[in-house]
Amino acid sequence: MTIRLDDVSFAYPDGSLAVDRVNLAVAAGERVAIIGQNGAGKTTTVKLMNGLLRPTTGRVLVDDVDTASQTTATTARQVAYVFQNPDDQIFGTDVRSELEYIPRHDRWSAERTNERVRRAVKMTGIGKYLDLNPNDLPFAIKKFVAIAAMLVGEPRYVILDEPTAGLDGRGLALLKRLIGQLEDEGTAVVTITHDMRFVADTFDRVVVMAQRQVIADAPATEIFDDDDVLARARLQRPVGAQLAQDLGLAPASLQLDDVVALIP
Amino acid sequence: MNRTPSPVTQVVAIGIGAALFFVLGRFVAIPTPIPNTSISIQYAILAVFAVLYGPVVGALAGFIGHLLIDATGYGIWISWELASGVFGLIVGVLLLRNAVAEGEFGRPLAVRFSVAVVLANALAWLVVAPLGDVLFYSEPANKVWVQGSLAFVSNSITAVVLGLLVLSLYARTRTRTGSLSHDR
Amino acid sequence: MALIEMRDVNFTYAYADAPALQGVNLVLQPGLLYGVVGRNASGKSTLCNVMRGIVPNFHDGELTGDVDVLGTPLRDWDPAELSRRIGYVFQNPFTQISGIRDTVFEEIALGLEHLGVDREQMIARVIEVVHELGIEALVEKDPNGLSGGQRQKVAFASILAMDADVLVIDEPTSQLDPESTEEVFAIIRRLKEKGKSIILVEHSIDLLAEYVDRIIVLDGGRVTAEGPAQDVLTSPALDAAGVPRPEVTEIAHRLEAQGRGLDTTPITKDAARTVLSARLQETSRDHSTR
Amino acid sequence: MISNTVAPPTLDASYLDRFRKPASLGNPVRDLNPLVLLACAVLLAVVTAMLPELVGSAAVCLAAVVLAFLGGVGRRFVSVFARLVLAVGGFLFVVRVIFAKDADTYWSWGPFGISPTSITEAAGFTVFVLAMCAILTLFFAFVPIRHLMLALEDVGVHRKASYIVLASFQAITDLGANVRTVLDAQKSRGVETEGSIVRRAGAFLPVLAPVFLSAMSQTEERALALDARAFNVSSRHSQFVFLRRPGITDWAVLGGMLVLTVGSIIGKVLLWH
Ligand SMILES: Nc1ncnc2c1ncn2[C@@H]1O[C@H](COP(=O)(O)OP(=O)(O)OP(=O)(O)O)[C@@H](O)[C@H]1O
Ligand SMILES: Nc1ncnc2c1ncn2[C@@H]1O[C@H](COP(=O)(O)OP(=O)(O)OP(=O)(O)O)[C@@H](O)[C@H]1O
Ligand SMILES: [Mg+2]
Ligand SMILES: [Mg+2]
Repeated sequence: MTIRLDDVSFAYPDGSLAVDRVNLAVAAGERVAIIGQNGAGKTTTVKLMNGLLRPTTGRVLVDDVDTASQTTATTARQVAYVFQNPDDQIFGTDVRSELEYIPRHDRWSAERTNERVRRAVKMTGIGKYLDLNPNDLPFAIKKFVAIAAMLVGEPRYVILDEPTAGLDGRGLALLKRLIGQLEDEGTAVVTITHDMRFVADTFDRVVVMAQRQVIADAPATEIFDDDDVLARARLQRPVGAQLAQDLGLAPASLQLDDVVALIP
Repeated sequence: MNRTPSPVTQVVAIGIGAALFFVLGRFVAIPTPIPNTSISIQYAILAVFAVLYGPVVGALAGFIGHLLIDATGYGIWISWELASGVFGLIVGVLLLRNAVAEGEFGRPLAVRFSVAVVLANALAWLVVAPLGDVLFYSEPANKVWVQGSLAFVSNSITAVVLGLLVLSLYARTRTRTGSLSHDR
Repeated sequence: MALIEMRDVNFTYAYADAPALQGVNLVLQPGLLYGVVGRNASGKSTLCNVMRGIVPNFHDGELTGDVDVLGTPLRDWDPAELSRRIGYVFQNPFTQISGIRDTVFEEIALGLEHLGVDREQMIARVIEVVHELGIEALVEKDPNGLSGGQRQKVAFASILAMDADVLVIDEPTSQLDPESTEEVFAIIRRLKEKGKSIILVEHSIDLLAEYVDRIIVLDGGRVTAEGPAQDVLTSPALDAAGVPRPEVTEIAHRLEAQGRGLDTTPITKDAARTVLSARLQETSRDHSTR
Repeated sequence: MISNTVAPPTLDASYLDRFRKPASLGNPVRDLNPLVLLACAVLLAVVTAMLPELVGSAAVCLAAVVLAFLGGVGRRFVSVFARLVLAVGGFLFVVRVIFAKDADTYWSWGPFGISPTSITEAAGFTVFVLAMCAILTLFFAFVPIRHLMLALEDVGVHRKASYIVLASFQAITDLGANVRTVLDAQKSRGVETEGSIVRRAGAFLPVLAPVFLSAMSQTEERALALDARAFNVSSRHSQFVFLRRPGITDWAVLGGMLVLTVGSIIGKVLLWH
């Protein structure tokens, strides 16, 4: 039960190569962060995973089925992708109808619909906004609506593209809880983010992309210890960890409490 | 519109409105048995733009959009382009000061919209278009009247029905923003 | 003359039940860099919209109270003149492309065309901001074929090129990688050094702490604190508004909670380094003397 | 293997020099002033109307093909024009030919009939319409809308007016992009939109409403984006990309075209009336 990218390359129609010979596998129930510079190819990579894009060369296998051999819709039922730009995903005129889109399309029973929608709403904390228009919601909340809409379908893999952008502290905590919950249920979660503190606190496995390629794939502590990888992907440690390192408090720890404990 | 849209918004709306009018008119024309006449659904969108952005936008979007349709088709026929402009203008004028953009779309407004669309259609297709045909192109009067009346009937029906549909959909996208409570 | 003065300002979006801004009183001085913080939906973008006249010119709603921008009441401003005097980078990075230019290079030049800048100067300005943001590789691309972060950089570059004296910047780094984020902040600092007045909304509190002069805290549409960064970031108003502290300040707070408080509460990395290394030396000295 | 990676340009002096020179499409015919080309297109339409039916129109079609190759857009033009000939031409011819009103029909049924005269008439009309289509297609193949607008601005057309036209054309492209966005959103929710014609047609309707609604909400976003770029400032504005001033060649071409037009009118009155 994995998503596997075998030597995958992808070029956009204008000729720009966005992903270059990437090999990557995400197993069921895993929790993975993808980090890297702007334009490194993160969004392109995950769009390849759910079939929205098909590789120019190489293969993408979802549970051993080549995404090129089936429709995007079929792949997408397994692999839910939450768009970087929520406006690209949300078209309902109110939040509730957005959430009930898949149930209505698949003619689910009312109970099943209610149960799944309620669960998705609870996980994302958007209960207050059900009757509102997604267009009027602040960016961050719109993003949660987009996540909830995908959770309703109970996919086996969930991909979140920059869910931390513009999120406040409370939103971050909520997101962290949500990811944990999905992991407990055996759903794999792949998250693209630029928030290094969030990565350090939430993910064990971190995939680093730079210049269209995967340059590292390791536990967070290892990645943030690897000066070479950090330099090549132009990444930085979370501020607290930077401080610990500057002060020579080895090992440069990532969690704030560890840093605090190291200070006499 | 309680407040006239800013000049920038109007300019943008003319461009986008004309494009929508063009696409619908050029590629979604439903043919009828009567030669040279098809059911045009673009007037519904035009009416909606006139309601949302005012008479100037309605007039210019209609005129330019129609010009684009004809310029990429069988040639420009200025009296009908003017008629489309007049249609947008009149709908806009008759619906000045509405609050659709804020999500208000009840029965009174629906009635007002329908009346405005029918009136505007009458002026456009029973007066401007035939008169223009006779003046600019010296077309036989009875032929242009038949064409005009047909256009009047079919455009009135489609514009009212589809226009109401689009407006209510649009108003739904602008529903009352409830009190967004600050805790999640 | 104050840059912006707001007295008892309330704003409610058309047909919203609750006001987005309530009883806002603020006096902003020119030449400073203001950071605006607050939870999602606390009214930060709305505050920017009012300062730049987007409210009431573009968004319907009820605005009460007095707003003076550069000494002139908001209602007396010609909207076009406001757009020339105050640069505004919007929050949403995906909706700021003009749609009428085919390459990033021309997209960035668009604002300069509208201002009537002559060609040589246009080229110079565009090149300058392209270098500043490090987007040389993108200049030939169609603005619609960019990644999220690239779009945000191009949007920022387009406004930067116009070189207005006052800038309102709403979350310019939400989609940016750490390095680009630092670069954007460095640019903002240079702008300030050139004498520009800047209002910056940002969730990344660590960076705000490093760069801004003063901080405005919003909570549920109300301004709950305004003052020098050092004071505001160490005050309880920040917690009350649900805004996290900078990591270094958080470390200091946790130390204090354990009865090992520092002499001063740092908000920047440098300050933290100084006070912590002092502590480290102290303890090692204690150690050796014992 | 992927080889066509676009190399980023180096922003050196030679690159920047492009912006100091007038915009060029790299072909002398296409680099004629867009307004001159527009005038030529109109005059050519007049000429077509003056020339004897069928032969004249056919000659204009042929001329258009030759011009297209001269302008370096031959392939594109021929592929579009061929489709027009098949679709528009075929349709018009059939519709026109089956309404013979005279007696010596080859075949008749109810109101329909085909006769030698109806065939000639239909052919004449069809080729005439095709010639008009050829002129129009050629014009748009030669002149990017952006250049037409620049030329209009050069002769004093207001920037807002030229923006409206440019934006209209752009919005048509944007609508296509909107359709793709909505389709992508549908697909990612597991709604089948690929496959048979029936399935695609079924997917079409639910896409329409969101596409138009998002086009409408784009109006506001676009307006704000333009306002941020000081679109509404009324001072003199400048052009980044600019056109060459019309020169002697432009006037010569226009003159030649005028002579041709006058000639065709005289011809129509005196020779082949
Ligand atoms: N639609 C497109 N057409 C052409 N090129 C594109 C398109 N979308 C992205 N690209 C290019 O492909 C490269 C990779 O883009 P991608 O969106 O995958 O980056 P990313 O890692 O997600 O970056 P970000 O963090 O900024 O979102 C970029 O250089 C970008 O310019
Ligand atoms: N166009 C609009 N119409 C109606 N209500 C709106 C509109 N824009 C914002 N609001 C509401 O006004 C309130 C303040 O929103 P605002 O966008 O100013 O928050 P913010 O502090 O910028 O949030 P974020 O951190 O998510 O950007 C919210 O309750 C929001 O839902
Ligand atoms: Mg991305
Ligand atoms: Mg905001």
